[in-house]
Amino acid sequence: MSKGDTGSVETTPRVYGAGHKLIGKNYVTADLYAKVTGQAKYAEDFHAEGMLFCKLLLSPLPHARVKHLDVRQALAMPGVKAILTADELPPPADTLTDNGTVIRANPKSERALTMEPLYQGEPILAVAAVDEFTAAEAIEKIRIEFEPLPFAIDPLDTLRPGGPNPRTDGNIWVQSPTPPAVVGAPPPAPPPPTIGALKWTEAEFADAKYGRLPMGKTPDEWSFGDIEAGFKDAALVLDETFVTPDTSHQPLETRSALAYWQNGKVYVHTGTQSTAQTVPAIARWLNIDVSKVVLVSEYTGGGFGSKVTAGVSLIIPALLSKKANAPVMMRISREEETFIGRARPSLLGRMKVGFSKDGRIIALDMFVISNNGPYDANGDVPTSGRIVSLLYQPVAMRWRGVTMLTNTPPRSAQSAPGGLQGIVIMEPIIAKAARKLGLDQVAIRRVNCPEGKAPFGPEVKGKRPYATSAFLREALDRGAEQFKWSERVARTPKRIGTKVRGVGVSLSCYVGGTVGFDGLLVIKPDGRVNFQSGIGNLGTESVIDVHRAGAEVLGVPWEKCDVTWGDSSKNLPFTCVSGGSQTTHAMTRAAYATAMDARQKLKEIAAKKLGGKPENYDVANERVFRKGGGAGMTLAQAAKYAIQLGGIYDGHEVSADLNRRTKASAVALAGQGLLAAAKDNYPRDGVTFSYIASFSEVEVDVETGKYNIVDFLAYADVGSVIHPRSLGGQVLGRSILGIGHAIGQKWVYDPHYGAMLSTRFYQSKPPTILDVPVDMQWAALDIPDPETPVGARGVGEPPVGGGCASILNALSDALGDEIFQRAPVNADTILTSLEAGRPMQHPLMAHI
Amino acid sequence: MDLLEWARNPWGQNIPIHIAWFLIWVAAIAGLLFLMVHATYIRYFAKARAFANTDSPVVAARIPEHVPRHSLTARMFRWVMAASMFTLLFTAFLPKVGFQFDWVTYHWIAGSVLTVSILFHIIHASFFMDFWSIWPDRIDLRDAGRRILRFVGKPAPPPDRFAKYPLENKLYHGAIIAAGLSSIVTGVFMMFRVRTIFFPRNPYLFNDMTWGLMYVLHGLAGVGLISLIMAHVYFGLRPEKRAITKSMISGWMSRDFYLKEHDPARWPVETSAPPARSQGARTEGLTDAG
Amino acid sequence: MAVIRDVMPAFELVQPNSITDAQKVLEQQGESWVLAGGMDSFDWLKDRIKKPRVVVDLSGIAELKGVRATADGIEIGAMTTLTEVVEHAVIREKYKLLAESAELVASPQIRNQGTLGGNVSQDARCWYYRAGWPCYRAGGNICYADTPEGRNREHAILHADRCVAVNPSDSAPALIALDAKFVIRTAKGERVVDAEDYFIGPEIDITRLHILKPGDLLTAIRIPSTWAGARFYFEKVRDRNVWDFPLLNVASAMVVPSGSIERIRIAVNGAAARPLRLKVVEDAVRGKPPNAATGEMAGKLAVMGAVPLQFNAYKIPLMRNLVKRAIGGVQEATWTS
Amino acid sequence: MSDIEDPKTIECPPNTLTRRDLIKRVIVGGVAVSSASYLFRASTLLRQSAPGTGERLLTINVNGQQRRADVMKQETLAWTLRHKLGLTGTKLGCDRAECGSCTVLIDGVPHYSCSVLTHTVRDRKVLTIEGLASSDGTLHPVQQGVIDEQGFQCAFCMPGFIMAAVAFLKTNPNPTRSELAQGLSGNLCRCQDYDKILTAMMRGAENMRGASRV
Repeated sequence: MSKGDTGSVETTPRVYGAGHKLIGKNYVTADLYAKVTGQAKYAEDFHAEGMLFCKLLLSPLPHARVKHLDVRQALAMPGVKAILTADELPPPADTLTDNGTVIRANPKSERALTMEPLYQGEPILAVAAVDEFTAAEAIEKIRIEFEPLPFAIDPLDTLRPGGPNPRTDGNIWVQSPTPPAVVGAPPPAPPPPTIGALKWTEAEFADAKYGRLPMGKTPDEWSFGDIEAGFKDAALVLDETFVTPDTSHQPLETRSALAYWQNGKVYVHTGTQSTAQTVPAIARWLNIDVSKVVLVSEYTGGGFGSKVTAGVSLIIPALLSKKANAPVMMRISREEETFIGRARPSLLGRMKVGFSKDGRIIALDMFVISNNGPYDANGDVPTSGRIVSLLYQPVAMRWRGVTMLTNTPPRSAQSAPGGLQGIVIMEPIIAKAARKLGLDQVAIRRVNCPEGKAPFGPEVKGKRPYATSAFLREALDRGAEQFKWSERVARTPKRIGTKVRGVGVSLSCYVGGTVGFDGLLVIKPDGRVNFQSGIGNLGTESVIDVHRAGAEVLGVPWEKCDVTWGDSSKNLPFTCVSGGSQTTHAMTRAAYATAMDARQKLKEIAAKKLGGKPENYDVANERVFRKGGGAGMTLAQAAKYAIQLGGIYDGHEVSADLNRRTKASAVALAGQGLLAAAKDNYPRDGVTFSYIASFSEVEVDVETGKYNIVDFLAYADVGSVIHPRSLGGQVLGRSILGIGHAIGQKWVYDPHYGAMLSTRFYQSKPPTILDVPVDMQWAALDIPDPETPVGARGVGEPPVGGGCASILNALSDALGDEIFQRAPVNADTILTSLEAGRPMQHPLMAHI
Repeated sequence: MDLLEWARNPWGQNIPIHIAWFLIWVAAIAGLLFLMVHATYIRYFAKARAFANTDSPVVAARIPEHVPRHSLTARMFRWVMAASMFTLLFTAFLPKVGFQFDWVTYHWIAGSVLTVSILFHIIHASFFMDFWSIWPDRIDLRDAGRRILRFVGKPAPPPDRFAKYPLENKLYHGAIIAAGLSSIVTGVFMMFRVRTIFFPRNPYLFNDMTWGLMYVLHGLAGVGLISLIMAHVYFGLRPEKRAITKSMISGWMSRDFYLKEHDPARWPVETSAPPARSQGARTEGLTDAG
Repeated sequence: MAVIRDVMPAFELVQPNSITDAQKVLEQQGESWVLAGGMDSFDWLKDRIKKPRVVVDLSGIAELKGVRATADGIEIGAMTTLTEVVEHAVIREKYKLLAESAELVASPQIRNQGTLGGNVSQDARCWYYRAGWPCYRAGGNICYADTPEGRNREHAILHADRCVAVNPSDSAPALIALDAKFVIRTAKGERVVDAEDYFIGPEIDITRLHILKPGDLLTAIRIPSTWAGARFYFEKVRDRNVWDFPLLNVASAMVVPSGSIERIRIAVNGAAARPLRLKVVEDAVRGKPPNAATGEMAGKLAVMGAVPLQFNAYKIPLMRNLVKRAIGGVQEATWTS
Repeated sequence: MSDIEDPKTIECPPNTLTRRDLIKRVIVGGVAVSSASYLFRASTLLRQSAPGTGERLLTINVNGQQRRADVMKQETLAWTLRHKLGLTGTKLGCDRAECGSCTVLIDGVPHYSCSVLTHTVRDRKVLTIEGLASSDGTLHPVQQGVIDEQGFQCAFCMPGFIMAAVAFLKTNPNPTRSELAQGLSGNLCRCQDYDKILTAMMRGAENMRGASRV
């Protein structure tokens, strides 16, 4: 029962986007009406004549080889049209990058189907039939026998001397060096990684007995500064182990897909986090030319990183459709999604941290290993180190880590990959240090938090990279004020009856943007502006929001603007994927550049028609006109002239630096009006990050171990606000995604059979509406980032770590430091530890 | 109709989990049929049985009035074993036929008692008793042959009298050893699957298939014992066998019965010089209860 | 043969509109499945673990629905939805304990469809059993949860016998505390049993949580007026505040005329394969004041003989504390901010 | 859903479509076609499968219309709505009664349509998201509340939330945020936009009260 509306935080509503017409203002997104009336069509809502349904046969074993397979009985059933097995999959294709580099396909990477399943639930084959009922019956008529192989679901098990290997040839990826560049030739790509075996000694495992993460050899390591000296000078040194959970992304829309072939082209309907970038992915998986792929993805039911370029499983209906010569719908069930859908890797972390007496982190020794699943290595392990080094600005730091393969479902980036884990491993230590040093929790974070062009990570070419900007300290201060931090800290008593309250604060940050993508718009002869958007429509609304920046630059009222999205056949530009919070930053830059290109062309057209130089003209209020009054024309007229003029004005010629996909789209749209297409070439000094200060209060019942989150506030430093409502949705939504990691989300596995037990929501526990306060608070600084023309940074990931860590810190504030060593924290953890007076939960065991 | 019940283990492999319970009835009915057939045969068709009598009166005279047959320890073991065996059978099979009660505890306790008593018996029989007295010897086999020939009406010399135990008795003991030991050995391992005072629960001692077969063997031995014990009780109650049954309580049998059924040469009961063997006259004996 | 855990298999759907018809069908049809609200049944069917040839849907039987006043108390039809139970005026006024427990079941939509009869008759939620593994409860010869490495956070601390699954019902302990009677229609006729006798542990029948035999129907639940308006306490502890089954719950009814407990019934669920009526506790606290001290004593008494598994030791202090609160009460905490 | 023909009006699948037609139908209104192909496949199934046979054609009242469909005995209402009647606004998020995306109103009461057998709603009134706006296109006050506050993100859960809210607000037109949260607690949002959803639904409640006043 949420007590949220008692004792909530009262706030004065902030006004965003001062001095702007559209940027920072609320509006109704163009996709909302369809959503609210149920007309919005997600992949599974499409139907095709004679559509077949397909069902998958999943491996019951965590690692095995198919010994015997007999599908005759299934094929003989009336209504069964085709069966697809792994040997019918096209060979993995190499990737040709835009600069001509060929990236070799990794033969050991994941494929849609396999005869050597590497995790329980991995698809072996698929059956297409007239309906799901028949397809399911057919699956049960298939005789299949497996040869069990050694398996590991716990990264520590496979690291032990003589421990089982999750893959026949080892338990880690080994990357051999990139060959030297040849003059004239395109830059060489690193060869595909191979698999090796990493084992630690019994001696190195000694620590595990005491619940401390053993620290053996790791392939990756970096450092800056002198940590040994730091530890010597430190007033307090803490050495703590913390384990974060494996959590499925669980978007409510599973990765269902409909596919059919027409005129040699494959049409795929599926959810994705990028319309533009999923097309080449599909082409690669099917090993066909990009021009042969049409992707329809108008609406995507959530992604959180699991659908960055959709999922390789979509080739199953595509290939079955070819085989059965009929459209095939693959409805992925929730259980199937739990297996083939993605998940965040658990990180086991051990931190040795040296604090000065004022709380400054002068030395940090970080050690992490991840539970990666059997396929490609995720960036979580290396990223965790870089994020921690930026967010807490240690004077000296060493980072070591290794990504361990296991026989559990494949992982992928999940909102703040590595960031959440790094922050969640680090924050409880800072909270503990503050208590030991007698410092205020906000104060200790103030002295460590990044500011301005804050450096991060190790030196690259003799210099540490740094952020474009950071105003986190201001967010922290304003947040503390709005949350009434000091009042809550001072409030007594902390305990009434069996209830104890605690407050927690956490810093958080993540990458906030990339650069170098394209924008594309057409000013139509009717004066309307059409923005082409290659962004995926997964609910962040950036698919539409970012173009408000373009409209603002062009001085066009939003009512006169249209956005085209969700169908790769509709001539979309080269766009970033909506992952890593890059979209708002990258695509507002592209939109801005494109709008500037349009302005320039408008002025040139005006100069051509009305005389004078382009620079004598200005663009505003749907007109291009002579500065200081006089002759001018409407955008509608300018568009007509553009068509007459042709060439660069209507898209028959486009700038050479555009991506080939953008060029192709421009060519297709040429002649429809004034076509503007531009690449984001704006300079950027530093790497873009966004930041959040998170505050929370919890109320724990020490007799039941049950706790409620009483209040929550996230204060964001994400540059200029583009669309307050969708920003607020992101800030709080991703905060709760993080909170889920604190209050219950997890995987449970049976170690003997290597089988997942938590395949249902009531077992894996995504947060419900009653698990969070009924009125959560958010605010943003709205300080523009100096390194991007629109000033906006991304927001998706930064709130996640803070959401989780602030809850954990509030819990330790209420209960002390001797309760938990891993997340999530539930009644069982709290009660057993309170009984024993020390952390009782098996600290290192995976999937409990 | 499947004699075993199968299941699909978590890895989708088919494994037997136990026998089909209808075999309980099959065993019971088989036992019953045997009794009926045997009783009818004895009552109406059995031929008179003859032994070659070789005793000189001298020998007979040396036989005590009460021929000692079972020592006290042997008898105690025997009845403890009987009690635990019955407990095991009832706790095992009554729930399966609809009488539900908290059976597992009684079952494993009785099982433990049986196991201990059997261990004792093996040691006792091997070192403190005439171990071979319960195993068929050459004469048993020869006489078995002779009896069959006579049964089918072919000419054959009459068989000798029995040693301490009639051949049927020996064969029965063999069957009990087979069924009993298999249920005991499997039963001991099965105790790893339930909570007992002996060892921590660990169902993963063997792989699923081995466990499955173990449960099947336990079940088969169990239902086997149903028929065997039915037959055993039946014989125990038959009039011509009463003397033997009684001796299992009192420990001795009468000289007359001894001399009728047993060959002092093969089962000497007095320590003086071995009796001289001689061929000669014959006496009508009891019907053969084979 | 391969396994798939999706898509309901085909069955014949029979929709009788009287109990008698329902029974006829159940007698005629061999392996038939009785469908109440379906909130438990559909899991079994959609996972294709159970494949009945015939499903008998009771939703059309009017006589199984609604709350009726009886000479002594009320009778609730087994097919009455949990929402109706929660909202019923008389239940709220006199038997609030039941309303409180039903209100904490799953989610609003599930309460709109789930029935009282279904809630007390639902099957165990052990994740091994529900995965379709051949455990004792599924007719096999192993418990996967009680092994050296088995995951058993949500399993039993009391009365385990080979199987360590627990009963997940929230309304069951409330009905036991209210001394409810369960009306069962069998082939032989009608049979009325005490609430606590409706449930059975693995030692008696390891494959069922209740005494219903194939063909039997739970038709109604009668609540005597004996405990009307008594002092009630219900608490459920679960991970998420929606959907989740209880880690443990407790229900008590006390009559405290003059400072000391005159009559009491108390039950917990989630601790064993059946909801446990704590008679020992009842006897121990009778005549004592319902205060913290009595609660402490009661709590300690309640968990005597509890045996924790590797991951569920927390259930011992939890049960101890819940029983303590059910008798001694709990102090409401309110901060001014 | 005026673009959807009643399946019973289609006896067999139109197989004379040009490719362009097909693609158009696939992307826009392919539903009629699909229910046709469904009717076809259902009847073949009727011949082959023993269980689930018997009378399967039934009429259900959905969004005020009498709709006929051929429904297998084990078929859930969600499946019938989505695949037989083309009402795809009702989503399947888990198919196990634990996400709420498939929430529809049966006689005004919210149910998980993934867990209701279609054959059990024969004589009852089913209301889905498609039946909420009035025929002239005016949105239901709750739908309008979502527009006003830009509620929801990916919106896959939205139809379920809205249906639950519409029913709850009838019983409690003027709830606190907590009460409303209780009323909506049977619906899961994985974008975790709960705060904005509540704001939008509170606005919806306000709109409803406003509407009832006039």
